[in-house]
Amino acid sequence: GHGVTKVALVPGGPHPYFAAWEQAGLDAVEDFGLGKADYRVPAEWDLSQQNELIESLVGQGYNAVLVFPGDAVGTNKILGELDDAGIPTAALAGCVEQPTQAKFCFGTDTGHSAYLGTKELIKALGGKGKIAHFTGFLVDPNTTLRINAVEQAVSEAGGGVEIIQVIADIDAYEPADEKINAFMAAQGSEVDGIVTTAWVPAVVAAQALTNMGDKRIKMVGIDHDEVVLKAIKDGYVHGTMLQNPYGQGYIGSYVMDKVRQGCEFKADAPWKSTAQTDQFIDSGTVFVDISDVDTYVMAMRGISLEILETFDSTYLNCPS
Amino acid sequence: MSDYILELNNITKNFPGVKALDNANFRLKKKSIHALLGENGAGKSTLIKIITGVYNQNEGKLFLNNQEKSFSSPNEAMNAGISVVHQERNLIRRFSVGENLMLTNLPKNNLGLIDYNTVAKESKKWLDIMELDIDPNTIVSDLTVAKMQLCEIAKALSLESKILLLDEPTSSLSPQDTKNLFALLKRLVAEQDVSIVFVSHKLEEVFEICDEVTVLRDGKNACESEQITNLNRQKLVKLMIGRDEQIIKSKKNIDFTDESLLDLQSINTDLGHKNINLNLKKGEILGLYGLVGAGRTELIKCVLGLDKINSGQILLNNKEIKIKSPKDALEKYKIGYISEDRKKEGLILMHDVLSNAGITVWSNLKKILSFLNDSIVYNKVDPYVKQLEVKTPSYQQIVSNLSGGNQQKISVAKWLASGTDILFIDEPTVGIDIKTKSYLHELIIELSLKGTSIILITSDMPEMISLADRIITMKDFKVVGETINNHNYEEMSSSIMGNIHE
Amino acid sequence: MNNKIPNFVKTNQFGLLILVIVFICIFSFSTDGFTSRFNIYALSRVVALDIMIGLAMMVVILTGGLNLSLGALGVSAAMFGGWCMESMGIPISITIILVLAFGSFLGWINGFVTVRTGVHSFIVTLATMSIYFGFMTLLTEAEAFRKLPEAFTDFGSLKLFNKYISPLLIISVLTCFVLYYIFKYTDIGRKLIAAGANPDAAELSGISVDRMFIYCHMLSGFLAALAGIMLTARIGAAIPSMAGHLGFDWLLPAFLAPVLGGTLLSGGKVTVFGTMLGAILVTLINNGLYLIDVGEFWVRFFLGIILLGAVLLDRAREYFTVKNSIVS
Amino acid sequence: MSALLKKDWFGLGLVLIFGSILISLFKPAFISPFNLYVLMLSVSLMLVVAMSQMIIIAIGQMNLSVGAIGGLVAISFTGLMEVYSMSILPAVLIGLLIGLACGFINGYITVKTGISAFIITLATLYIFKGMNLGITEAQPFYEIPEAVKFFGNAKIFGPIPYLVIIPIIITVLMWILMNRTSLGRYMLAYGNNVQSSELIGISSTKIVIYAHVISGLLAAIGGMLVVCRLQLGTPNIGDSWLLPSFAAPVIGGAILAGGKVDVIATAFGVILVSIISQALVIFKIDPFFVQIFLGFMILLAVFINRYREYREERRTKVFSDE
Ligand SMILES: Nc1ncnc2c1ncn2[C@@H]1O[C@H](COP(=O)(O)OP(=O)(O)OP(=O)(O)O)[C@@H](O)[C@H]1O
Ligand SMILES: Nc1ncnc2c1ncn2[C@@H]1O[C@H](COP(=O)(O)OP(=O)(O)OP(=O)(O)O)[C@@H](O)[C@H]1O
Ligand SMILES: [Mg+2]
Ligand SMILES: [Mg+2]
Repeated sequence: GHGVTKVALVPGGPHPYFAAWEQAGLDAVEDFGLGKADYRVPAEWDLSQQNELIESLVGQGYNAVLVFPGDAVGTNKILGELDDAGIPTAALAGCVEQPTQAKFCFGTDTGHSAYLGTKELIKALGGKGKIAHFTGFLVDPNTTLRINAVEQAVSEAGGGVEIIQVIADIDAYEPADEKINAFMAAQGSEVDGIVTTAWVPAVVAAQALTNMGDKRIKMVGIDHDEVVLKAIKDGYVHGTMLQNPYGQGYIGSYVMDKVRQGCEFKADAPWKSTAQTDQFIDSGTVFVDISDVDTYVMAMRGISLEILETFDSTYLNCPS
Repeated sequence: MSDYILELNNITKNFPGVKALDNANFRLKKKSIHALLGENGAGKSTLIKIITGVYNQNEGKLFLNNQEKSFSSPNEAMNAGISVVHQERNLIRRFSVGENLMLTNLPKNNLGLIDYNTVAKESKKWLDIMELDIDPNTIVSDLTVAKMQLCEIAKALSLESKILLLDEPTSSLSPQDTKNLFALLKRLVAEQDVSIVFVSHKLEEVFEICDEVTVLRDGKNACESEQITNLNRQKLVKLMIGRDEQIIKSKKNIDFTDESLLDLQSINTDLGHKNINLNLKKGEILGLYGLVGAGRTELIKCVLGLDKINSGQILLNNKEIKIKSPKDALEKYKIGYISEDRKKEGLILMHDVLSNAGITVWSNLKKILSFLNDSIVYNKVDPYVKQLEVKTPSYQQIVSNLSGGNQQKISVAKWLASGTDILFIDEPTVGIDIKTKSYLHELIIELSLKGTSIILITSDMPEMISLADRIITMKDFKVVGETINNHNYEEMSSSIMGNIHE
Repeated sequence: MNNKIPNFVKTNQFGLLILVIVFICIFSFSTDGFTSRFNIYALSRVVALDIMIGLAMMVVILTGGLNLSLGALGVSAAMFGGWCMESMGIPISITIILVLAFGSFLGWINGFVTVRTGVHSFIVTLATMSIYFGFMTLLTEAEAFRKLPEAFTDFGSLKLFNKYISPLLIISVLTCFVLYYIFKYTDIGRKLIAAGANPDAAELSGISVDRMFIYCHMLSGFLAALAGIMLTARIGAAIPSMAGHLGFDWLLPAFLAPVLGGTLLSGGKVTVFGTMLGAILVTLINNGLYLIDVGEFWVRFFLGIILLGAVLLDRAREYFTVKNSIVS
Repeated sequence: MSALLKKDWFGLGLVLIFGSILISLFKPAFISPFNLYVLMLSVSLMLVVAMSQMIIIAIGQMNLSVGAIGGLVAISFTGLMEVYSMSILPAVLIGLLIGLACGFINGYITVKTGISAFIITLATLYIFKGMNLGITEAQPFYEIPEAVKFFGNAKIFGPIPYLVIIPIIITVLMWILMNRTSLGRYMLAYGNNVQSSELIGISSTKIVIYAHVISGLLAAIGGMLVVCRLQLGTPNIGDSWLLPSFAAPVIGGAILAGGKVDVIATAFGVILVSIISQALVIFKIDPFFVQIFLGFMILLAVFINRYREYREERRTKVFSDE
């Protein structure tokens, strides 16, 4: 008795990472019989723009919203208002901080992913060396989480590894190009490894290593930009921490429909906890390197199907 | 066929709220110097701008050499052989004098690039003809106002046109410069068949060089192509203002033994003034004469705190004062300054008449919580605006749409309203028509009779001699002489010029 | 004089008002959600903020300058407020006063440096934008303040007038009236305008131009801080990224509102209600475009087209009113 | 000598030389060939962008849409090559044509309506950027021909990249334009005083349109050079251009109200900005301090260059009255 579910999938702004959500939404409509599952992108990366878009989506009759939080704290307010208006929401790809009225967070634990990536890098370096960390906007709380996670991984390496430089605020290609190349020029001979924890720095650093023809420096990137994947195949980049945007969109839409049909989350659901929330479901993050870079799509799909198969029984109590 | 080189028939030009020209006619004979006269706002500049393609007339026709023409841009007029010196200065301040002179036709080398050596050489030629001793590479903004004006004229000459339109070319020239210019104009007419239109508010000049006169009043012809020989000063004035000129009332006598009100003692300034001593007595009009560039304006600005005084003292009623800013001067010491540069410093051109006229009195008029509204300001300034007969459609008219003279009246009116004890008046009648000029003169005298003490800076000798009680002469940033005025033109002028050329 | 057309009709505000009404009509008829209570309430909140940001820029444009540090300043003030309430436990009312004073102080720095060094405010505020934002990130380590008093955050989600209007809009509209009063009916307001229009003439007429310019920058800081508080109340937390990197997200609305409102970029003219209407128009169009469903990736494109159309229309209106006032 | 002292670029030149010596004393890596190569690359890209803004500053206006034009051209350029498999030359030509058209639109609307260019380009900024996003849906183009990649990376000899060729040619041409051609001089005259130059007979229409067209072309070239450099066409190209595009000319002594720009000083301004941001990396400034440093450096740089013309600048406005 809740009518058809119309899900809106709202990213933080125009960005290639989220592109897979569009197909994921369409597939979910097909496979699960939703009314709609549309990918709706704010015109700019801007919390207010995102809020405005979400507010207007309610006007257009969407009754469930999956959102990549424009801000881990700031997005809570609007999610609360949607919830009060009877529209269930969930955080997708990134989490909002608790307390929140979002039903759950389905995505990558950003801190953990940075931690794992650094671990992989340290492993590749054989447990010692000097590393640099390139990351995104400082004012994004995730950036602080990532910086801390990288530090944590390094501190666990037992003194053999040292972070010689952190470069932040490079979420645009041109400043990133300038700063990363300046870094290579100044410290290129000293540094042994690079970990990047944001999309743009990963692309630019991969490109820089490729251009320099440098296979000595080990790099662990993030996400699945073609440049990064190609650099892995060519041996310039050690590997990347993949996330699962398709799975997020596909399963997320499915769950929203379930929630709207009256399903409740089990009291003893096996939530994971992150620095931000303790109602977290991992959409899967895997490290790929040259050995499995060609088959990563299959791997991700496997993870998604696995989550989906057991989702109802693990997490939900549905009215019969 | 007529022998008019330029003919304008029944020209009408409308501006928002103003009919600037109303069926006006104008005919320029070959090889003549034709005076175009009228009060401020009569439409003289507008007529010139129609001839040169800056404005298009709403009605009427223009004939050049008996052929109907209509210029849609200044370029077309220029190519048709008309050159002009506009009333406003039109030099590019950051360019050199030479480049300004050649700007419409910059000489190129064989690569098509500007050849600055030729620019300097060519422009030097025209500067020489004007007997101007200026290096063509000088940047315009480093020139004095007078030199700029002369450069504008040189620029117009450099086009070697047959028609030369001069809109108040002498307003900031010294008598000597004016004399040189007239000699040159006469030579151009005699030797090169040039025809000249000459706009001026100085009737002596008109009688000196013009052959024919056209007078505009409120955009209509008050007379058309009258021979100058048929006119005298009285008749001309009557044509312009519609009634007879008024004679200035004679002036009271000042007791020069009185204590002085404002005293400048051995002032040396950053700008180069050396050991300036001046004193101004109560109710006195102290004239400050000097050729353009003598440093008079600068002295006043230093006194107002706009530039640094290095040593010396300023005494007001025998007490030393420090004036930090014009605000200080106005509010603490009741001293005001009427600027010579009304567009840049005197008025806020984009604002309306009311806020310009009221700007100096806002502080005094404000009520509790700084409250102030239009009608409070209006009540205060209206008498002064009325008194000066400012010609404006309303108090809401934007000042930049008023004619030059009316703008000047506003910049005077605001200081009248402020009721200061001491007023520095800098070149108050540049570009002002004779009717207004005599009003202003009367006003200055009246002010001083009412007890305002005035320092009057003017480069207009007759004006100085008719108004001042005492005349101080400045030259090269120094005081070079002081004379008690006996209002006898011959005596005074020779004594003053004597001081200067000593 | 031709007085057939009332003065108000000749103004830019009138043109804007018409456009606002036209767009309201278009969107009400062509979309379902536009007039819904939720949407109108949401709009009222967005508009409230855009008005405040626009006013903060307007008062500096008045001097012929720009304030690029607006967003950085607003966020810094908001973070300061968050710190006061969360870490120091200072009561809300005192916090608000402190924040406004702090904003004015940052504005004073902008003004003071501009006036004293003679470097253009464009460059000065470009630099202070970096500096304010840098210090803010450094001091807060990008941590948000989110345990704010409930009374404060509840205010941000309060719904008035049958749940249609946010109280934030009331604050903004009141601010408009106060500013209008200042510029129109006070000595100081007139002096600010005069100083902006022609500094030399104003100085020689006994106005202390430097002081007026500093006042304008302080007022800008004050209004930006107020916008910062309002945004904090609206999102329920003080967040370093709430105006984007370096506060950039505020710059476009900051320019759009006064510019559409008819504020002269060369200084010396303010249109408080024009700025208000400009902010309303932009928000309306943005909202309407999302509702009409032009495809989000094209929203900016159409927004640009409509903006261009709006300024061109305004120019046409001006042209015809001028033409109509010509005496014949 | 005194003539040299008067030049806008003289003070900046000194700052650059002493600054570089100082930095390389502390960090010899600063003058390593690779660092010089990196420096030249970043200077090259910004130089074109700065020139694109400078010519608009010259006529006393602003072009907020430089980045949007650059971005639109960048993605058109790569899109044509990837989606329509066009070869490089026609793609470059179409790119230039788009830049030209964008500039023409800016100039034409500005001059025909008399509305401030600031407002017009604010609107076209949305339009051009909107088209960019609408076309790409935020997805980058990756298929860049090898020749383009080569051009963006290879060195002619020593540390000198191929990429500097075009910016150097542009700088020389711009110098000639602004100093030795009537068009350039008229632009400056127009920037100095619109009314006067109209009375002199300079056609506003021509000047404004030419300036915007040149600006559009330069922005287009900038966009394509960035593509060569990054080796991909992302929709974000140009997003970060606005502030540096103003900073360099202004540090180089340009007056925003118009009529005064200096090509060499602008180039020096670009170099200064690049060196500053590089120095921040080289000296490993804590990321939390970078912004603060940058702010103070900008202020310092402008202040050093401005001190001597303190009086003139004092109250000039960004936008001239009209
Ligand atoms: N651009 C304009 N817009 C509106 N009104 C104007 C404009 N130019 C001139 N006027 C009006 O047209 C009338 C004639 O002005 P004009 O400048 O021709 O006078 P003028 O005879 O040259 O006076 P002056 O001796 O003071 O220079 C005046 O009333 C003036 O206010
Ligand atoms: N911007 C400037 N740059 C260089 N010198 C200047 C500048 N302005 C004025 N001067 C110099 O200051 C001197 C005085 O200027 P000004 O012509 O105003 O004198 P004045 O005695 O006030 O004359 P008047 O009042 O008749 O114009 C001139 O010699 C002029 O060269
Ligand atoms: Mg005139
Ligand atoms: Mg003077």
